Amino acid sequence: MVSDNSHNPAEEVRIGFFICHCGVNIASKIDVAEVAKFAETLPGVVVSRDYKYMCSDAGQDLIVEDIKNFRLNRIVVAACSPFLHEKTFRTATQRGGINPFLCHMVNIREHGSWVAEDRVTATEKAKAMAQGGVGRVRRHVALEKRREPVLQSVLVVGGGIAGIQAALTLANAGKHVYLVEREPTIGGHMAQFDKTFPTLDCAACILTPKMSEVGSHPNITLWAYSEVIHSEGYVGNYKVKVRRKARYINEDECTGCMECVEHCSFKTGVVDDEFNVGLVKRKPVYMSFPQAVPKIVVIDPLTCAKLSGGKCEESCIPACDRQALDFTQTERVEEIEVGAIIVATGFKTFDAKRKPYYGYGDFPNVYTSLEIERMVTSSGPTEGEVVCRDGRVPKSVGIVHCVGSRDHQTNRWCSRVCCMASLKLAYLLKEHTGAEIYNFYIDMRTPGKGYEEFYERLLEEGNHFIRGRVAEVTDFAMRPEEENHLIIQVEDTLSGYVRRVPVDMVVLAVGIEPQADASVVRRLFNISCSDEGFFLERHPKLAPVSTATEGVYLAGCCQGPRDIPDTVAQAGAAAAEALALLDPGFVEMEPMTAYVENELCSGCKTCQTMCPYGAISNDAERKIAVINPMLCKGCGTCVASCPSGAIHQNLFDDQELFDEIQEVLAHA
Amino acid sequence: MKYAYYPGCSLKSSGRAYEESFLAVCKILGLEMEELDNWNCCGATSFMSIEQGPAYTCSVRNLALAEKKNMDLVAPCGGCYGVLLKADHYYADYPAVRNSVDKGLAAEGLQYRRQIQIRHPMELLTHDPGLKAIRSLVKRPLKGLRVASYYGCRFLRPVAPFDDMRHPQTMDSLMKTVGARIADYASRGRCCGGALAGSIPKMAQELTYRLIKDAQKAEADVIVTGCPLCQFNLDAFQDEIIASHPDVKPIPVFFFTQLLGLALGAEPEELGIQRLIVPGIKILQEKGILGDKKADEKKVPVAAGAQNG
Amino acid sequence: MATLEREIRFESDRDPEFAAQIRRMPGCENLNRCIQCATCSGICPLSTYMDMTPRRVIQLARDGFKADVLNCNTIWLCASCYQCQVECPKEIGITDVMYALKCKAIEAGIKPKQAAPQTLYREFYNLGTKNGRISEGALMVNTVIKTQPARFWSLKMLGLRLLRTGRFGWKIERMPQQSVLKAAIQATPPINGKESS
Amino acid sequence: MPDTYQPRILAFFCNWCTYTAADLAGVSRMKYAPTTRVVRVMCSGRIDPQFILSAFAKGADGVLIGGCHPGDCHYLEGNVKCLRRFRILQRMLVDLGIEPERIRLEWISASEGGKLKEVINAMSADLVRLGPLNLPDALRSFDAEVLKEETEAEVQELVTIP
Repeated sequence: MVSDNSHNPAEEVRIGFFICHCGVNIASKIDVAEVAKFAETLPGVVVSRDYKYMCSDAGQDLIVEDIKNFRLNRIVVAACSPFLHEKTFRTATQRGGINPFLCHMVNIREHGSWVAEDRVTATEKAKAMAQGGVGRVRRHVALEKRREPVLQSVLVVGGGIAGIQAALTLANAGKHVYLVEREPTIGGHMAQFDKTFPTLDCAACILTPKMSEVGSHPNITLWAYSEVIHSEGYVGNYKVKVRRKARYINEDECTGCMECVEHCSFKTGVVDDEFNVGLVKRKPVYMSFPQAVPKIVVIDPLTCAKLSGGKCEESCIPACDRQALDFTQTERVEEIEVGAIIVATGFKTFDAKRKPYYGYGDFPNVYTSLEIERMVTSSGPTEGEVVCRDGRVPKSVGIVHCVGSRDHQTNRWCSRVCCMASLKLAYLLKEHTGAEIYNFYIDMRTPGKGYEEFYERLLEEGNHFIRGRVAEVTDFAMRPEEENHLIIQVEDTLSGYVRRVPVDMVVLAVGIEPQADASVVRRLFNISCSDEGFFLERHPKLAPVSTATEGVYLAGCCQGPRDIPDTVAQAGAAAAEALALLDPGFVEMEPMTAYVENELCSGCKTCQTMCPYGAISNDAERKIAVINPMLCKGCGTCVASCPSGAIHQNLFDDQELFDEIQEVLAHA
Repeated sequence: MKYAYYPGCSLKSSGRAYEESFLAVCKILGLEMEELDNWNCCGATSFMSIEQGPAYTCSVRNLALAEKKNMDLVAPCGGCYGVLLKADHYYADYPAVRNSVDKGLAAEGLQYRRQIQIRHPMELLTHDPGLKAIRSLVKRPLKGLRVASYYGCRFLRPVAPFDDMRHPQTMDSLMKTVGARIADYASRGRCCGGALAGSIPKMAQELTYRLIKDAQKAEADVIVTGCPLCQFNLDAFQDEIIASHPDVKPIPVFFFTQLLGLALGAEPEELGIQRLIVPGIKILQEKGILGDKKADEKKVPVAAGAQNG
Repeated sequence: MATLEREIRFESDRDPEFAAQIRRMPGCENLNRCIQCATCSGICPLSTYMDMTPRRVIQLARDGFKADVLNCNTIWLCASCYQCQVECPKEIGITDVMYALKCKAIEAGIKPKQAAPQTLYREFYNLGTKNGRISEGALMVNTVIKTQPARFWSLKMLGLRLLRTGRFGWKIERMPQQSVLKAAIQATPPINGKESS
Repeated sequence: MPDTYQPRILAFFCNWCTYTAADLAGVSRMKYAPTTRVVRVMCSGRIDPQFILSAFAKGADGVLIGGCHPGDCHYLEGNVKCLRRFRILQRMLVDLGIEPERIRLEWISASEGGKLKEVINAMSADLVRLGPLNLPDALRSFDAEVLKEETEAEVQELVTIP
């Protein structure tokens, strides 16, 4: 993709070298003036300057002016990471009147001053890096970005509140959205909640209208009970395969009347109801909850007597007056093309069994916070009645915060929502039972609008707050009044005493962790995970919903623990980023693609086997390789493999790299 | 203007000089103080610590007496002022207090409707005659005297009706008005420990030490205060404090009304200056505010521009 | 075993009604708001002498550990300077809580380890309610004799000075009509935070 | 050899994982030995064995290659291709008398700033122990173009081994 006005080898190379102080970020560890002086001695360097902030308007103008005044045709900027300001300085270079790709950045901050202990060696290292940059920039040639059309549709993966919000925002902006959800219904975790903190809005009341809107929106194709199985392509042009699992129900016919559920040959539930986190059993044919979207039943083939090959009365079939049951249904794979992808795959809660001394699974009256969410919901399995497993209404409840969180043995991070969720549950449990509520916390974290005020309200209402990480939940009584109770042993670090608090019910505020298959999903979309396993954003502050892969955005807890308001805001941001990508209708591609120097190509086809994108084909007539620049993503693997040296890569050509290697090592 | 004067117990004994000087100043400024008949102890911190019902009744009773006379109540003692003010507020804010107090007062045929104000001399003098009027009457400016105003707790806390709780200025303004220089120091509102002076003197003295030290670091010649308990605590135990903290020097602790009276031309004896434990006359003489006693007998007072009797 | 028992606090050590009682006392209604920031302990000029910091007293009081808070010396060392109260970010009447706890300790007949302040308050209360006014001389002599007999003689010089300057007398101060005050006090219902009151 | 001997490591870092990890190490202010000279490539699959030979010839005491973990490659499996070339090249260099510690391939993801620091420090310590590279005669007169021709067939043969 060498442009017409490419570098003329005969032209005299005139390099401008600019080194940034970055305030004291660089200048405190690197003698920038000395590096500038050194750079001036390098062949081709016409002007060399240091400046306080190169990225400032004044710093950029310095480059623009020097290009004009000194007839510069190459620019080297020694400053921060190119991830931050490469675009800034390329633009400045262009403003100066020369091709932006004649500018090269040397990263002396992230790779230099910030990791250096000693000023002298750091300065020497910076000189070497500067020399490397100057060495390679001599070989730079003018390049042009190319434009690619962007498909005007978006895939949203995950139908929780994040996916719902993103999908609606995009759909309302006129883009077509494919919303893919793994479960039989959208709604995600939020649909399982009773109230939302700190306003105590009814979760269903605020969520279900949005769910129905998704279900009926003309711009949204909703595929629940479906999973993305493959994704390929590039920004603006992704090809995605979605597996739509068999519901064994004709979706067009089912009205959600639930007659089939009623008439199932199993008279009661036979398997743990996932939506109610196992508090009750469900039948093989079921709907997760009455407001499910789509409002269609689903048959679980593993437990359905007919589908699992057992004997069955098949009483469900005649019960459906629309003949919607279809036991012959098989899964289908849909192929779609989208311009952008929003990943909103959510989280899972920490498995409380991993902390055995809290007794979950051993003591029947130890519950997880999610179980209590279902229990306090009036539409939940107990219709809002909070009872222990033996039917007693608890007189005292202990809520254990930070279960699995802030713990190097399990999850190191703070799950961020559990403090507030626990306060909400404390409020609801007190409201439902009048029980004494004990909160056991390490730190109370209430950073949000109205959150601290909610905490204060709970304090004032006489809930107990005991600061200390619970050591154990035990049924070993040391006092008569502890008999037949679960005893929570903890040091109240504020009163300075080890305390034993006997309660009827223990609630474990389980933390948020990445979905079990997060690493599969991330490979599907070619994105990274941070240490904990949450998807990695491009920049924690300035690109929080973008990923390293252009056109793939993040929303919600798949990127890290967050509450509903933050999730909705982030989903909106992800939708806005997708819109910004889609709306111009085209995208500019970096020019670092590979191309074949026809005269040198022997037609050996080695490169063809190397290219992961099938971008290289063989011109049978000319017996040479041909690279399709639309498909080439610029990895350079073919370049490295070409035995004839016939393949070049823009910006990373052999000679550029050989010179960089030589020069970066030249300074002793 | 007539005021209901509530001296409180201290102004009748350890704080006599405060009463003497305050009344002298009032006389010069034309403020009429009529001592309440049959007033009773405000209760201080003690009543509140023993029985809260009677504590509030005792406090509010005095307010009811003044209200009956339709006069604002003037309480020079910082302790009394704070206690009465708080009782007034809590009477308004807490039904439990109101219920108890009303029943108690009814036994004497009294009632309280919160129709009067509770005044402290510091604020009274600043507002009612006003600083301008005071300045015009100065006969003996306190020129060259560097004064550290010590406010203590009760004018400022828990409610501070007339000053900035964290950086009080009223007393400083009064002192400036009569020509003194101000020693600015941070401890001006810290507790002097007076409540413990009689029971755990060691702790009280540690607190007092810090105040004196801080004032002396600000190069104060004297300390002034508007509370008899503070004055007593700062004045009476300096021997013991200096014995354990030799880095402080003796410093006279005046009632602010004493220096005010002096500036307005009253004689030291009228103002009870001789009653200080750490003598205060000497520094006043050194600064030329008061003449040498012997010289005084020979000629007219030296105070600049002052004509005295 | 006995030492172990002292380390652990059981639920039976709590008086579940205690915090509610305190909260019904004037100025104490915000007790539960405490976020244990410890501004009170930091700002208190006397907290270094206290066996429990004010923060800890608040925590134990609102959790109902009555015996702990009524037996600590903190409440008696509080000099009522109100610094904690005005700086409390949650507007808890900490000084008022200390008053309430003092009253409760007296109600419970608790004699603190550091007895002097309670003795002084009692002397003061008795004198004040009996005569209607405080006779400072009598109060000081009584308190010093009862609480610091050894110091009595070392204060001799101060006493003489006070006598000489007229600041200290043996006269017993009295209201002209003490009976009215007595009647008022007798007619005053207690404020003790108990629900009936 | 002076006490202050600082080896020079030429580091080829892939843009998406290891270069980003090095940025993260910087942002996290992790201190490590000032021995590396980073050359950024888009993918570790771009690293031509000749680059490595060139680095040794031009004075590097060691060569460090950083790429994405297997399965994480931004370009699907460029890192695996890099690994294949690396194994062969390392064997070849050992035959030429270059110690195996002088060439190292590490998978360092974008979030592993700490690992990057550890690797650089460990490799620097190894190289200090080994001392400056005493370039074998076979490589002394290395010139990219010359070597390219000489080793082309050999390398080609090696890299196409399945």
